[in-house]
Amino acid sequence: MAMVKATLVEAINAALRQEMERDKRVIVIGEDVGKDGGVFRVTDGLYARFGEERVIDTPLAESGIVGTAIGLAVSGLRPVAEVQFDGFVYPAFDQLISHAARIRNRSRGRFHCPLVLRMPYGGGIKALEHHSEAMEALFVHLPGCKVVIPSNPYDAKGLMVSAIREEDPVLFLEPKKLYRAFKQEIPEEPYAVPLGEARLVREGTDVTVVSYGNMARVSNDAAELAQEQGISAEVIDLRTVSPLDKKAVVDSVKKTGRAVIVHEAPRSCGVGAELAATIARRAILSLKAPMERITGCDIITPYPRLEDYYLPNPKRVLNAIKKTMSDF
Amino acid sequence: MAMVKATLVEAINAALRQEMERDKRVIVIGEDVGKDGGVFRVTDGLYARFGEERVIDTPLAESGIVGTAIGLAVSGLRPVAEVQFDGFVYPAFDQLISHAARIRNRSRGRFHCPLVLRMPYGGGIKALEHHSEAMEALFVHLPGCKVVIPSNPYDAKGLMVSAIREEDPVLFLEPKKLYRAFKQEIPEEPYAVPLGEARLVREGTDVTVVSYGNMARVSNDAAELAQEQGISAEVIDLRTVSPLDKKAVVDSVKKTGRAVIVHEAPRSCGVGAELAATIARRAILSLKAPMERITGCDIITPYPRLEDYYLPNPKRVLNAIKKTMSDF
Amino acid sequence: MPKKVAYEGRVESWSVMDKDGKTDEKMMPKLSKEQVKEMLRWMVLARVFDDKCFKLQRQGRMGTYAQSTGQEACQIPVALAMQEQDWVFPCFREHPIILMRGFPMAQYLWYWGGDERGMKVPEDVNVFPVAVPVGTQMLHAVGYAWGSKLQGKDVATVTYFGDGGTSEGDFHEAMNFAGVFQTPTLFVCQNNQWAISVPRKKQTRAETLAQKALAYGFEGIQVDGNDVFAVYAAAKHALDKAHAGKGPTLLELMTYRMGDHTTSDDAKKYRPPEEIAYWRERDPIDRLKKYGKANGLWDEGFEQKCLDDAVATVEKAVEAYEAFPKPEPEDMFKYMYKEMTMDLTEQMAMLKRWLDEERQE
Amino acid sequence: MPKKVAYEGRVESWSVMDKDGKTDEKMMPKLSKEQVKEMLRWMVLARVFDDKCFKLQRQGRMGTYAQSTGQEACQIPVALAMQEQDWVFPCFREHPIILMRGFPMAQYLWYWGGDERGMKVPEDVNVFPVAVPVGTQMLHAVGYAWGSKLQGKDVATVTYFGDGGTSEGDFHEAMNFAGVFQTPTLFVCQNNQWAISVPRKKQTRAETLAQKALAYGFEGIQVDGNDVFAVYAAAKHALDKAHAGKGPTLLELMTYRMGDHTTSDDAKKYRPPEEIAYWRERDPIDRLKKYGKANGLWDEGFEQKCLDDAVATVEKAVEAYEAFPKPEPEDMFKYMYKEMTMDLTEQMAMLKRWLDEERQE
Ligand SMILES: Cc1ncc(C[n+]2csc(CCOP(=O)(O)OP(=O)(O)O)c2C)c(N)n1
Ligand SMILES: Cc1ncc(C[n+]2csc(CCOP(=O)(O)OP(=O)(O)O)c2C)c(N)n1
Ligand SMILES: [Mg+2]
Ligand SMILES: [Mg+2]
Repeated sequence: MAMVKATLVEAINAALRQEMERDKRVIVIGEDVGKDGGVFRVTDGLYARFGEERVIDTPLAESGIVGTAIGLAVSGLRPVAEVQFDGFVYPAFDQLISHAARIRNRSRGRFHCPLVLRMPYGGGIKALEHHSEAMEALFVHLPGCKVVIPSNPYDAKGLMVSAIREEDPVLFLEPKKLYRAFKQEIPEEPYAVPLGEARLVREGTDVTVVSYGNMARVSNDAAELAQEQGISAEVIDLRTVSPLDKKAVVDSVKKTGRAVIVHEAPRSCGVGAELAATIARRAILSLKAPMERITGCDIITPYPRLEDYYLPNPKRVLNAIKKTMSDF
Repeated sequence: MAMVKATLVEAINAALRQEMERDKRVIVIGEDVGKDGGVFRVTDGLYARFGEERVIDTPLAESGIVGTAIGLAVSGLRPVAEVQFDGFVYPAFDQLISHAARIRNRSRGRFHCPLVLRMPYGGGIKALEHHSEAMEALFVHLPGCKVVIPSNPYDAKGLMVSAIREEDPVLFLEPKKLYRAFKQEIPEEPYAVPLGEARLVREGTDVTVVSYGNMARVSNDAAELAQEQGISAEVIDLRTVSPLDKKAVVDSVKKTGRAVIVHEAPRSCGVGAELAATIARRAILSLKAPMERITGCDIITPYPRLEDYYLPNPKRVLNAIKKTMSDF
Repeated sequence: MPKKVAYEGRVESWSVMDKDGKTDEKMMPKLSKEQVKEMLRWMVLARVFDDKCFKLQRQGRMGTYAQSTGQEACQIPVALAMQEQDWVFPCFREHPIILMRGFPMAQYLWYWGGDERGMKVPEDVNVFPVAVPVGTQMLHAVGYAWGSKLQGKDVATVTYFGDGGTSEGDFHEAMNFAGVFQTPTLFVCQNNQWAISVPRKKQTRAETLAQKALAYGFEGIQVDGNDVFAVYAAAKHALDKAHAGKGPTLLELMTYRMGDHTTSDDAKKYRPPEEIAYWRERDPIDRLKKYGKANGLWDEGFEQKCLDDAVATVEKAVEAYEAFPKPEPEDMFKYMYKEMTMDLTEQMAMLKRWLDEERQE
Repeated sequence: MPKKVAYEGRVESWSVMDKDGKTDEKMMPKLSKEQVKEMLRWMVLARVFDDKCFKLQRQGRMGTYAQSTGQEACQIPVALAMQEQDWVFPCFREHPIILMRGFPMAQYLWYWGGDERGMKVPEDVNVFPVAVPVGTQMLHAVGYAWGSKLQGKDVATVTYFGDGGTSEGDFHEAMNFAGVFQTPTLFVCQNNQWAISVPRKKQTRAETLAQKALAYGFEGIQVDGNDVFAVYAAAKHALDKAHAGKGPTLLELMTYRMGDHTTSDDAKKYRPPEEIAYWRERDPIDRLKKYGKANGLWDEGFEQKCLDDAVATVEKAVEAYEAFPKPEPEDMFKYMYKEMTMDLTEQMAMLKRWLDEERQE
């Protein structure tokens, strides 16, 4: 299989292009996705390649984008819609929750909504207010959508291919911080990474670190630091937070007996809470120490000057790892 | 102090009326809150008493209601706005999350938003789709609002008084099932029940049952059944889910060593997850058995015919209580 | 260079038949005798259905229900004007058009009886599920029309909403997308003068609702919504445009909600009786009956037969509705995704255990 | 009974000064010589400020910034037309009016430098914080105006948004509430022809944006937005109405975004150079300069002084901006609620521990 080096942006772009070539029902809509190629250039070149009937700039209206995308999907197309930044998904919340997520159930399977909603996700790029949010828990809590958050180009491409081929709505959250952070060898051809399966980033025996998105990288960096200190950390990258691969997490914690959960979203009722509750239910007898949650605080994502304080970093995760090493 | 018997509807109505009498900045806005007195009659009589300048029917637009209420609040009024049903808060989500919840922080205290957003909440009344939701976790996860869910007339009145006197936005979720379920003796005069303090409904020694809203009543019923079987359950009614009175919960679990958490909202990333994670962190050494979460499932709230299967009931809670009694 | 006129817009008001059933021949749309009779049959059926549902609710045999009585002429002629491949995206008061588009009546009752299977729309019925959140369905209609256009299919969509529905942000976004992408969409606003207790004039300061179309660069027409002929003419005009690739149209149908908002409402709290009396004189079925009789289309025997047939149809549907077996709890899980997730499988098993335990005790 | 006209609406287009600075005397608003000079001074200051911010961003001394160059005449005359007690509810491109309303320049820079303290608006400055989510701020302006009216205060609100902003549902809801409650609100749409890469004609099918006001039953006017006199006249007209209790007005100011969307954008990807050249000839500052010179209001010395003063003011502000101490991490917690909750207190302590640990290593 031919391999190419690609950034996360390029990987997603390739997935979009190849799926659009494979399946002419796939179309791209959103603000500035056309000639401009999206504000992060994720849809770059698609307008030139597929024309204005398949790569469509919409008016500036997120509820309109998602609401019409539902109609587009039901009419037989497979829209890949973009919300320009994570912080602007809220106007579309009602259409997502009340309709996209419910049409299959409401019609007992008669209608369904194969919609991919992409959006740049998370912090770390020192952006303006509302441009650094992490709101995945909302869509884990209210059911009916799947939620993907890749941490590297390989997964990103394969997950995007799967997302487009899904028969149900998928929120595809793209960590901004990773868009161009590094390149990775990925297959040139299309390939699918299944939704709902965590990836074992690194095997370890002492403690399990569970994370996703940019925080999966932060966690891995922390694991490396821990290694230097003689602690063997197993790192799990969830890749999709809905469905959650609880089995992978529970099995790992049963093995290591310790757990650190890392995400950048606010703490209360976050994905970390669900994971901790799940571990406490299913692996409590294996636990050798209290679990640690390293997350965003329950505050408004700060502006650039304070952002570094807010976002979890490898040192913070390392300290949590070390904390779990002092057993009960 | 003179006492009156009141339903939950009457208790909230009295709080609104008395606060409007006390403070002429308090106004009521929403769909059908005027002559009609609200679809559940919670604002009954206020239009006649205070006139159309203080009890105002708005156009049918939830984002408009919350968005203008923010402006009203900043201009010096204290709006109590109504969203007609829990399921219709989503169109207002952006205004709540991006503005009401942030104005104080965004302006470093220069502006703030003393807004109460009331809405009929939860299931159990066999209503149409979207009329039986439980979405409190969204507002626990994304910070900046306080979230109140009373379980009885006494608390409802006192919490509403506090909510109106708060300087920050409060979501006031009124369990529909309890609106007219029973009457309770409450003081005729205004009184405040502080936000953020759980109520000990019933002392017990074997297991802690934590809940709120209608589920606090279900939990108490379960505790009574448990009593018959010789199990002494302590029941905690959180009353506000943001802020969460974690101390009350943790202290109780430290005492009983067992925990059952009950809510009607979906399970994943719900308030129950946060509580379980908190207990697992702070009281793990006291735990004698795995915690149980009795919650809604991660599905769309079913229509009336299936609703009874969905909603937690005393038997279900009792079974969970019994399960926690088989120790590790 | 001084003040110039940058834009001028206007809205027409259409009516064909007066309250006594007299028509304006110049305005009268082409309709066969059989078509007119068909309209009467369906309007009577819709009325009988509505009465029955109201009673079922009152008897505790059905859940909350939103009556359509008085608004039949806003719907039946539109169904008649639609092509077979066209779709309806309803709100929640569109029983007449939903039934006329072929939705099985008994199944439709399941929905109002609180059973999701009621909205498992049959494959050959081009109707989207009832939308409860006000204002949200129009975007789906626009998206569907847009998608059909992109796929080169000749499909128009018709979406319904009330006067209140025009205040929601989604109405605005739907109208705007329809204008920009020139989707073949007919927006039907049933202006029944009330949104629960809020009167039309408090809903918006605009003199007409039809003029809202001007904000999106397309045509809006105000129509007598209790006049089957005017509604038919306007719908035909709009749908012909849509099928000819000439984009969307907004119709404001002036009508009246004769009943309460729903069976949970008590309109006496906020509505003057004179107003109801005024509109009762303009009942759309009565007007069509007068027209039919005056024009020798039918006699009282025909009217009676319409009624008898309707009663029989509705009674049969109610029987089938009530004979339908209860849904299974598993259904709550099975349609969340194409395939059940591991979590849902576990939760379904958990629920089954709970139910078993509950049954045991 | 046939087709009647149910509604007719129109939108005027106002302009006073042509691109060479020649004015139409009949349309010319009353302005003292000093007021005209004040406008020039502020416009030059705004332009210098804008250039400087652009450079600061490019030098890594500031964050993402949205330039206002070319749109000064949409803002400065409006500030002049406002009464002292009136409020501005801006979007994110309103530096000129925000500064002219008295916002301290150095503090305003903190905001764009990524520091929340930048939006701790001084008590005596009637400006609401910058709103980043497009379309959301108009509702606050309407609510504030409504609240002032209910409290019997004579306050009008002015809210800014772009051509793109008119597509959001919140625009619709804000306009509708303003119409229904007749709030003293001036809606200022800066139609700068682009919403990032989306041209005005793809944003809506409406011929003008001003006509959107017709949907809400109030006045909309299209105005040459690069003409200080036309903008002043229209704003004065609208604000007089507002203060007289005659409700809201929408102004569509025809202008052009001369720069990129923000410092993160590259407009060359989507905009033809001819278009920029066309608008450069209509630069609002140049036009006012021509007018001033032709009418003996000032000479080149005055213009130079405006520029020199502006440069000095901006440099001083930048110095203060850069001298400002870093914010404390505690600030992230302290303003979530009036009083910190127990959870936040704990989380703040936790964060402090983390930071201590991080510093140690
Ligand atoms: C988003 C939303 N808000 C509130 C409601 C509650 N509600 C149901 S119908 C209705 C009034 C609708 O009025 P209108 O659009 O005129 O339709 P009509 O009922 O008159 O047919 C309201 C407020 C809802 N269903 N959805
Ligand atoms: C709700 C929302 N969606 C998307 C964005 C990203 N965004 C910022 S500005 C902008 C274009 C705004 O265009 P317009 O309203 O014409 O204002 P202009 O930038 O031209 O001044 C977009 C899409 C946003 N800030 N908010
Ligand atoms: Mg209505
Ligand atoms: Mg613009």
